[in-house]
Amino acid sequence: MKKNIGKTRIGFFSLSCCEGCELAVLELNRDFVNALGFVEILESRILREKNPEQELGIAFVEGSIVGKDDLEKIQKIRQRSKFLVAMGACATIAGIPGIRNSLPEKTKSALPLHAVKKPLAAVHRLSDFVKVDFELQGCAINEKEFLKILVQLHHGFFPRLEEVPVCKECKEKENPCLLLKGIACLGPVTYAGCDALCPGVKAQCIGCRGFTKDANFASLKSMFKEFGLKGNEIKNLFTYFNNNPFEKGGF
Amino acid sequence: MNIFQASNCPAWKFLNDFCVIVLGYFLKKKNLLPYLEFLQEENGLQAIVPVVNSNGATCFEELSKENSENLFLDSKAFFSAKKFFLPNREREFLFEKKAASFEIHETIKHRHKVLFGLRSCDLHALNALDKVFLDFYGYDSLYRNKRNTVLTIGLECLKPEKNCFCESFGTSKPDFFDLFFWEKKDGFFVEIGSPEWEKLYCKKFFEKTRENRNSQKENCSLKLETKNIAELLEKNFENPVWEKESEKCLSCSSCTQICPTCYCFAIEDFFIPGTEDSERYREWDSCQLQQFTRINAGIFRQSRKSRLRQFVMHKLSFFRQQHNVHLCVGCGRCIDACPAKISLVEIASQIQKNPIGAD
Amino acid sequence: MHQFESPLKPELAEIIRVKEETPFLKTFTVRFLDKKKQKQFSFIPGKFVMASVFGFGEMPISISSSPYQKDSLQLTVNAVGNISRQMHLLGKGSVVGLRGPFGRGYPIQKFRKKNIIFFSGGCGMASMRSAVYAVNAKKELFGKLFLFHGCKSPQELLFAEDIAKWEKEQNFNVFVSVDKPTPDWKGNSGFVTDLIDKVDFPVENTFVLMCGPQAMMNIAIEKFRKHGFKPEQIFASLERLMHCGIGKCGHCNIGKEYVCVHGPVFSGSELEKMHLREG
Amino acid sequence: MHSDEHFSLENITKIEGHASLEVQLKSGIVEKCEFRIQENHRFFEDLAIGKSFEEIPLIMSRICGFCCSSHLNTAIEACEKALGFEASEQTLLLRELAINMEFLKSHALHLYLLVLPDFLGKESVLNFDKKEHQYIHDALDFKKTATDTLNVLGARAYHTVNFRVGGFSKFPEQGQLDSCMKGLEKMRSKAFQAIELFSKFVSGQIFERKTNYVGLVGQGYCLLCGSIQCSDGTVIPEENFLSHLEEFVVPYSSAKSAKFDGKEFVVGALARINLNGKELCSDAKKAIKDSNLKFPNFSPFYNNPSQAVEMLQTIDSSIKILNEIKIRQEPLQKISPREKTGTGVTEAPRGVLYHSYSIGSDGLIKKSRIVVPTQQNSKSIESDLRDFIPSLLGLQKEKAGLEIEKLIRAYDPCISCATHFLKVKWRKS
Ligand SMILES: Cc1cc2nc3c(=O)[nH]c(=O)nc-3n(C[C@H](O)[C@H](O)[C@H](O)COP(=O)(O)OP(=O)(O)OC[C@H]3O[C@@H](n4cnc5c(N)ncnc54)[C@H](O)[C@@H]3O)c2cc1C
Ligand code: SF4
Ligand code: SF4
Ligand code: SF4
Repeated sequence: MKKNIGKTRIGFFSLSCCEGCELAVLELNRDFVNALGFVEILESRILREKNPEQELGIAFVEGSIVGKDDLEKIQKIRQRSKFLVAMGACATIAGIPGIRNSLPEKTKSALPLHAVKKPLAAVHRLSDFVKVDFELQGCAINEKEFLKILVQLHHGFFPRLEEVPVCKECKEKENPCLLLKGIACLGPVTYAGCDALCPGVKAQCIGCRGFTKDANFASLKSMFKEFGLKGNEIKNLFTYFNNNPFEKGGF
Repeated sequence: MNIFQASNCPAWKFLNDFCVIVLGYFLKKKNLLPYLEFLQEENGLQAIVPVVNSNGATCFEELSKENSENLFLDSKAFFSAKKFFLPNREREFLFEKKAASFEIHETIKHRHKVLFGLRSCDLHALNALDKVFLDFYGYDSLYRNKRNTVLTIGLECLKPEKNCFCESFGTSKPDFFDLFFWEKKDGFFVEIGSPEWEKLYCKKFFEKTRENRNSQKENCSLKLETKNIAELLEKNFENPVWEKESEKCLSCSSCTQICPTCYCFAIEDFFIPGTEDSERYREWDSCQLQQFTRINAGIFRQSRKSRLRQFVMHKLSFFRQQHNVHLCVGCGRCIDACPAKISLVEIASQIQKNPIGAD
Repeated sequence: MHQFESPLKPELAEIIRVKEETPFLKTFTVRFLDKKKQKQFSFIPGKFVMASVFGFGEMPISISSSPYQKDSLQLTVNAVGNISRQMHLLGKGSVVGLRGPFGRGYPIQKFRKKNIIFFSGGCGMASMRSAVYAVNAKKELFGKLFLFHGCKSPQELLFAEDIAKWEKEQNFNVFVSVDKPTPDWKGNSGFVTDLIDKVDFPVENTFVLMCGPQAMMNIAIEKFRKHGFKPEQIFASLERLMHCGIGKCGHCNIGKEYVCVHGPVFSGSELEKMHLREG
Repeated sequence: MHSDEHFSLENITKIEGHASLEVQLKSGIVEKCEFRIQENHRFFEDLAIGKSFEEIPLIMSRICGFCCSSHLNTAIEACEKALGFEASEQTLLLRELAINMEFLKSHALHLYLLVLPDFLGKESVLNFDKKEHQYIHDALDFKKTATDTLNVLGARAYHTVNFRVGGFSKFPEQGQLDSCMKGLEKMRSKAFQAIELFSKFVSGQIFERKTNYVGLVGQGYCLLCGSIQCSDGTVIPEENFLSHLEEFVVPYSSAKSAKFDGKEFVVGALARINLNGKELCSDAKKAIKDSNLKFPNFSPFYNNPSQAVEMLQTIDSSIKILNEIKIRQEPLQKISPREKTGTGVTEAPRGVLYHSYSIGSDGLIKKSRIVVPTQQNSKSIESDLRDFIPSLLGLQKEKAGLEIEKLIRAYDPCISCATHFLKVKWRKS
């Protein structure tokens, strides 16, 4: 007989970010209230006044690691949670704060880094420092995907990132392909899960869900060159969100 | 099975192929939309028509007040009507937890539809899908139930597009339809293809005619020699062309998503939030993705080369060996859709030019 | 309009016994809740069922019990991923879904009066056990029997009791090898494929049945061929990803074959024509 | 709380971002009061350098999750001004609609989820009992109406994607907008209730402190454009904002503070109604009267009912826009770059928001400058606390702490935004 699984204890944490991902969770609306039936939000700086540190089933962490205090914080969170889910582009691919890593050397060295209390040389995603069990991609995350993995983890199913590019969902949505019109789109190298949001409104995918491991950058880049994009334009596009120092799709 | 068997019957084929005068009616162009609306309102069918969608792509949608102005009849739709038989996401079962056990509810949901505007290649594509889902080691009920409640109205193609090569597969001549509309000056010659057609009959709009169905279709400029292609490719499994072409490939899976005959799907279970009940879904999958062959021991088709090869070989060789038809109907959609401009015609003809083991 | 019952619909079955074989392998004895279904259920060794753990998914699992065992069937499951790990958490009385049997099993009928070599590696032993049981039950009909089995460590030896029993039987030559032996391991060590060169077995009138990791089978087939076996004498069971089990979903496609309906057991001559190494 | 006390509130919760407070009391007088913003810098002003103007809005949207649309639209406005581009009327209307919805969403979340628990004496919304659950539903309903509309406008509620420099990559469909209108109309009665609810909480409040209020004033209750007005009578055009602003570094905080013409000032909902209350829609005015709210008002706590009034205001002005608009699909304008600086000033939910970019002839950003509301308010928060804390003497410590947090929360400080824009010179000791 299956045991009664009880409520899953979760916490939300944010490092350096805009906190939009935690808000995006509220997009579940009624489903959010219903979810409170099987999860218990033990920690959330936005929703809770008192946040004593306790053992957690799942820690959802947004934001990237900018300084050593972020690092210490995430290490502590890791220690006391069974699962750690990185949430949003900042936490999974260094995201917008990580543009700092991709700045030209001159600008980078002139940055007033001392404004960060204990600065790190680069902005990092979580998995550079701690074990991350699952990455919820996107800027901001897709709330339906959040619910899906919350439910799966609650039941003991370990979700895994599948190597599916945005183009798959783009085709399902029946959008006209932008690459065919000569517009540079990162869909073929970006993880799906957003329902091809941007191509759906005729805007190119800018890679907020991170690059797939299977990505063929060489082919895409040479395609962009054929479209007439200049070197720095291609670089800007590839480093819109994908700025993690260890993995930047060739930049 | 309700699909009219006679369309496969040799006598019927003979009649159709060699007699110029066929039984049929005439429908005026201006009556087309009223006719489709009639089918929707009077005959209670859900009319699916090719339209330009809000993003500017051509695809099949249910006819409605909003999109009736956007009817697209110039050429084949960019997105095929495959989704009405194999939706990209479809619930198979609901497993309801009942005490220690479960109750299984099967999804049986389908509306009687009429699909208008299928081109000859689309009709042949349906036939290929039928082979897999109606009689290949059993049937698939989700497909079968849908297939049995869909009536098809084909539409003649006058001007093939740049990447069309249906003639190479002999799929330029329509087969397997309930009605087929041949383009005529200010109207259509309506050919009857199955006994089901009566459900589509409308006295108000169908006129008796002396017209014939003579086709004015232009020939495709793109050609592929398909004789023995299956055997040739099988021998050229290690041809360097695969490696060369796959360097361009983005593995975006657009080709398989858009192909009217690609049918591979994945099955997944999901819990319904807050309950012990779960649902089983089926979703399009694609041989272009690594996960397609991932098992505990590893990924069988890890390289881009082997995945691209699987696509082309399945189309032109494997399926042919299984079912005696090609899994390609020459619609050219995969060539249209490929951002890297990879073309299976190009690959096949390169291999034809430079086969390995030619002796 | 007439509705068609879905061939994808699982039948409910109850777990009546769970046996822990090795740290990662458990054997589940299951019985259909529907008595009629249980009665009708018959299979040829090598065939598999699709087992559902509701909410987690469905996976192909070979039947590891004897085809002559009528009141229940056994599934030996390796905990590798989501569904299989969840299955391991289920106990007696839990309800799972089963569909099948599917595929083509070992053509045991053809082997009458012939010698048989059972060759398995790792949890390939699961489907092999069923074949051994089937043959062993009517031993008088067959020639000499050989069993080769390899696993990583003595700890991971599957069906140790069965193997011990077979070892004692007459006319049954059992060879077990472990890759990494422990000090107390008395049997063979090294890859099981190495045994092919060491053991004497007849080639004439002998059939080889094979199940295990593809890398092992590739080597084994090569070696058996070197010893003079013709492709028709070899039968191997392949593993591929399967979602439907009825030749529709496309995952297990290799060339013109679908492993789920044309296999999982293929003869050596079929295997030669298949694209097994795609890279 | 004693008259001599040193205390600090670490990690103030239920606000957007990371902040803390340190207070030193001596003989009943506040000697030290430091409102510390503790977020790490993300250097948005520097990140912009070298990016093309087309990319800027989407990057700036990520400054803050609470007011992403405001940052996005302000950045677009700044870029378009630099490029000398005038957006179509339809585009402007839809942008205004987006800002209105941003207000509704942000105010509703702040009031119901962050402020309300204080007044109901609950630790968190998560501890609300059955009866109070209705408030959560109300909050989510307001938010849903707003984000549904934002979804229609921008494809995603947070960090919308199709607002672009030059217009929209794709305009929403008329049918979808019509259904947004229905949703908004349904929420009107709830908005009246909200005003009543939140004005009840301040009815006994006597604390007030006269200060300067700054906001956009122009045609109607304007949020997108207008001229900057200060309650001392100064009126300046948007572009000149920075020259009147004096920014200075406070050593204990990672964000700068600011003064307007040398005086500290307040921006936000209260400032807007104080300055521009006459332009509120008639129903909002009526609701103010019905719930006995008095404007102009000098109590920081009145920021909360002001936000509630603005919720009704934004619903009504959105309905007006939706009534007017008939969508025509216009292609996205391709703009050729020119060398110039452009400034965009809008009202964000928390107050005046300023973006300015210098674009080079190659279309790349050369210089950028951003001033956010919380940064402007931080000086006032401290001054308010200086005046407020002595009135809490004799209260239990915990209670006093709660009162202090209430006041801070009333400002709806948005810390995420506040920190990212300064080059702080830290004193090396
Ligand atoms: C004909 C046949 C008979 C079989 N008989 C048996 C049997 O008798 N007993 C038995 O134990 N097994 C048998 N199998 C194998 C069994 O079907 C699989 O082990 C089972 O499907 C695993 O399912 P799962 O959900 O537990 O694993 P999955 O979760 O599907 O994982 C399978 C493997 O893929 C890896 N994986 C999956 N997704 C990812 C990803 N995104 N990234 C990285 N890695 C990933 C996992 O780590 C794991 O190793 C048989 C298979 C076939 C085809
Ligand atoms: S528009 Fe982008 S995401 Fe969509 S199919 Fe084309 S390349 Fe892929
Ligand atoms: S299309 Fe690309 S940029 Fe847009 S939401 Fe999806 S992954 Fe992000
Ligand atoms: S393979 Fe390409 S040309 Fe052939 S049917 Fe599919 S999409 Fe059309």
